[in-house]
Amino acid sequence: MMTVTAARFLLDGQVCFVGIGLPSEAANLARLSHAPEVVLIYESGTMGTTPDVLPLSIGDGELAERAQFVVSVPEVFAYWLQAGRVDVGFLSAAQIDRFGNLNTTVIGPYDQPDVRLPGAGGAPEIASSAREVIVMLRHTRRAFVPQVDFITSVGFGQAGEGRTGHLGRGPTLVITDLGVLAPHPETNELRLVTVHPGIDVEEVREMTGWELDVSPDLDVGDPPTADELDILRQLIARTREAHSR
Amino acid sequence: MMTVTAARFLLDGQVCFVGIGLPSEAANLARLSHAPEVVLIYESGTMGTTPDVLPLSIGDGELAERAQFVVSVPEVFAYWLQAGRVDVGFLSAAQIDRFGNLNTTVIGPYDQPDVRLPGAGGAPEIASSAREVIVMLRHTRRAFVPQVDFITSVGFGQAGEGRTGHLGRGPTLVITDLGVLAPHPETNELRLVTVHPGIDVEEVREMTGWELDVSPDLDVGDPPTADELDILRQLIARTREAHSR
Amino acid sequence: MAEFVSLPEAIGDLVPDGTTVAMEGFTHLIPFAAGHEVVRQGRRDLTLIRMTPDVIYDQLIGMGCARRLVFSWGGNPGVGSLHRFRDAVENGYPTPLEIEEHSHAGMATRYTAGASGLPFGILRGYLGSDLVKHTDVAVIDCPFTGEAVAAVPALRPDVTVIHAQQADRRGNIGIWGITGVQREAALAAASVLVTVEEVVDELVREGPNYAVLPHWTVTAIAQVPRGSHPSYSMGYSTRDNRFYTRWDRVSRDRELFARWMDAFVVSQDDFGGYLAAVEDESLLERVLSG
Amino acid sequence: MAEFVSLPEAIGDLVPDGTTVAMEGFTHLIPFAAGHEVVRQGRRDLTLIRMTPDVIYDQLIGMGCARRLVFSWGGNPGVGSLHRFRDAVENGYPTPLEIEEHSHAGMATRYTAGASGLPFGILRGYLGSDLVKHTDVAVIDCPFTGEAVAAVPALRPDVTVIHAQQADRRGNIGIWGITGVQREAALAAASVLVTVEEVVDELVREGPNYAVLPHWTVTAIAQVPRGSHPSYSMGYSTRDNRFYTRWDRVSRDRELFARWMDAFVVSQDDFGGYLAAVEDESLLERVLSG
Repeated sequence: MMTVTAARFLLDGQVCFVGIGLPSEAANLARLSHAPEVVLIYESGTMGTTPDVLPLSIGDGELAERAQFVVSVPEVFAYWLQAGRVDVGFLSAAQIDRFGNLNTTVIGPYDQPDVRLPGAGGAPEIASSAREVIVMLRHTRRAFVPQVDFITSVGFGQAGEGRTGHLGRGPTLVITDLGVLAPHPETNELRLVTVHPGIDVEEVREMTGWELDVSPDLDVGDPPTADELDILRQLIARTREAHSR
Repeated sequence: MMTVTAARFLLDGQVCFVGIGLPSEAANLARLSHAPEVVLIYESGTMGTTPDVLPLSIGDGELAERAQFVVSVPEVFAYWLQAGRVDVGFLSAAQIDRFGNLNTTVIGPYDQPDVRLPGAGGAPEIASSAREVIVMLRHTRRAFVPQVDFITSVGFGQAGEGRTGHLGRGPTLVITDLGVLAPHPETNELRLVTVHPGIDVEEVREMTGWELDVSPDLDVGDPPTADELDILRQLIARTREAHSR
Repeated sequence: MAEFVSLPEAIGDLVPDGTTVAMEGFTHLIPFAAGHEVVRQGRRDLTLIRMTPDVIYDQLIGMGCARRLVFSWGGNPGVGSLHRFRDAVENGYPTPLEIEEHSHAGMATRYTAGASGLPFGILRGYLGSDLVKHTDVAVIDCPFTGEAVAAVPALRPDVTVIHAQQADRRGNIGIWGITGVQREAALAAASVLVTVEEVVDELVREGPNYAVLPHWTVTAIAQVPRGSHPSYSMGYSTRDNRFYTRWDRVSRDRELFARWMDAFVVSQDDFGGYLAAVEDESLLERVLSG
Repeated sequence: MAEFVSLPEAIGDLVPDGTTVAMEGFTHLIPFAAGHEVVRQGRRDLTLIRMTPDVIYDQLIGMGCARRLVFSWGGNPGVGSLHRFRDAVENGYPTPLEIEEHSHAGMATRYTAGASGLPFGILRGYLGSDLVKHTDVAVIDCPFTGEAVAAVPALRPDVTVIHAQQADRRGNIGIWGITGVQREAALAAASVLVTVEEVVDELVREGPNYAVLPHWTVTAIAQVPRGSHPSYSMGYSTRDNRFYTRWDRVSRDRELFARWMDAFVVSQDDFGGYLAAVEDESLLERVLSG
């Protein structure tokens, strides 16, 4: 449902900066369904790539062979992301707070971490320079915290102060397995705008580490269509088959 | 004789940043005679090129087709010249002064020039970053002036103060149609170190716009060998034939 | 998204009077056809940007299209001076020409900064050169080592015009050989016009230094075979060296230049007419003999 | 000038204890063979640089070869954590590991500055991120517009190690596909070691993103077929995805990791031995079951 929901938000022709996992799944679902002209950029430098199976790593051969062109990593970040040519950047995180700040660095204090996470990667500049950011992560109390332990990639700032100096509008959507959150137009605080079918608002509140605000015009997402499920299943089947080789 | 003299100074395997005209002629003569492994870089981005005929322009197709690889112009200057990978840079000029400063910008005042010259091109950074610079120009009083009207590319500075902050050693040789000049080890002033066969020192003094100092161990250059002349004549013949098409 | 249009349309839409335009090309792939169309449409007050202004800029300047030139080397490659450029700078003929000049390294850094969305770029350059007294260069210190480096402002043309070998039907551009600073110039500009030798189903994707400009970075595409003449398009045409040599004589003389431009450019309907005209030696004879 | 040597020789000469070494590769062309040789030679106190430290750095860290890690993303691509890396950072096992971390954009800018002979590089980055409190980033103002941008210090490894597809007999390197930051890392380093799949008479000169490193920028070349396993070499091998998935279990457990490294790397004479060993499922079974 997360994948399908995210895919639906992508418009045909948009340029998407994609990471591995759910974002890659969603962007390719969009490409194979309603948005055939969506342009996929992976930070490995594969530009306009059309993978037949989902990559396990950001640098799979599949991505290079099926790319329109391939550039160096310095060029991806300088000429393409930093220059403002990316419409939608996908991010995930171990923690997200009420103002959409993301943590992929450490749980606990930086110098004595309880859990050392992989780190920043391309995220801080995607969060800053992509026109908008779609965050995808599972909805748990451990992930949705009042304040992240470490701001790896900024959303609307520690106090929701906003985005002065950034090229992009920041996290406009947070898509979880329970629903969709979006920043409040004035306060920048994330609030629930959509629940997935069969999900109860109380459940979402429970899974959120802060007093979750709910939009007055909350709606319920449409279940995946047969087409969407079909394309997705085939994509995942092809992928599993290819990677088990 | 200028060409042959310049060619002789190039060592096998050296990386040369080459411009059109005499430098290109000299570097290719060296490559076709004693220095087959000399690496020629033209500022158009053609790296390790081995033209069969001399290019009329810095961007002739011949240079790209016979290059080991071709890069963008920003890369030539940043990754290759600026990073200090060029052993010898060739320069010419409309004016040179006693301290090896070069003018390719204007004759007369900058805002009301008597003659507007082409300008800097790659010269200022070649003069600064190439390990050493070989200057080639015809020996006339109009060219060899006490002070250039405009320092486009610095040699040892307006007062011969030296080269603080530069990666390279500056103009170590000035090769003319009369002989060879080199900077005095203490004063940095250009003095005559070699005369071409049949050239009289007085003649050189006359053609120089300042009181020309002559090295105590002045020597007389060897005349071109039959081989050198032969290779050069063939190269020029091939070139004329190709460009008249 | 790239639109396929005619060259006159493209120039009409993208290069109005007063535009800041970069027609880039490093002796290879110089967009002559586009330059001629600018002349035919009688543009005025253009700011022309180019590392190596050559014959096409000599023609634009000589026809009075330009108010300002931003450049690093202005000559007729391998031949000598650009006499119309010199006449404009030395004598203000036909109109005065403001100049802003840099080194090649500086211009390349400025385009790269523009393409990267940075307000400026840094390089080791200009040190000891009088250029610093006459152009826009700053010195900044490395915040870590204290070393001084040069800083130059980003270039952001209103429109960049380049000539390339191929476009596919969706408007992706394939370009190879000596590409100079064209990718950076295109990515630094607000809009991009590309003239191409050929429109193909599939880009060839080979050749030295092969690069792609995706359709979503290109504004307009016009097909103009041999549109780089007397420059060349690797894989399609060779450089007309004789033309460059002969240009020296034409551009030396104000009247001869005017007659030449009228006969070969202004009075021609399009670039095809020009290409036919340059094949016709007798026309050149008539023009030379006045 | 590039010398053809054996891998043990090359590592012996170019990677002594305490070296600052960048073994770069962006999931493609990762120099595993070179990393294993470093382990076999028992190096200590290395400073390891890498944008995306993955399994090979997990192995080096787990074997106690490293004192410090400079990086931007440390994980097992598509699988999860690098457990040896985590154990070193979280518990100082087997030895404490200092870390200096950046964003990808920052690391790419640092390598590019190193390759360009600049003391620092600039980017729009780090804004609003807590990284600035823990790493080497400065903010400088544009001397023309006053805009603030981030500055990061150049990276200059003592030695950069990369794996490429081909070398010709004179030592020119041909590399294509996803090349990440390898060219910049090589051009930024004091010396460069390249392991290659094949030595050929003529480089193929085609393939996406094809690039050449000329012989005069390379210090040493060692031929190691499949030297990137479990990563891949486009045109020569495919990625061993199953290996990466299985690595998660091996690296979770200190003793299992030690047994695995001993069986597959330390007790093998060379990378050929390792390649044979990974083909042998029964060996893995024995190692897993202790």
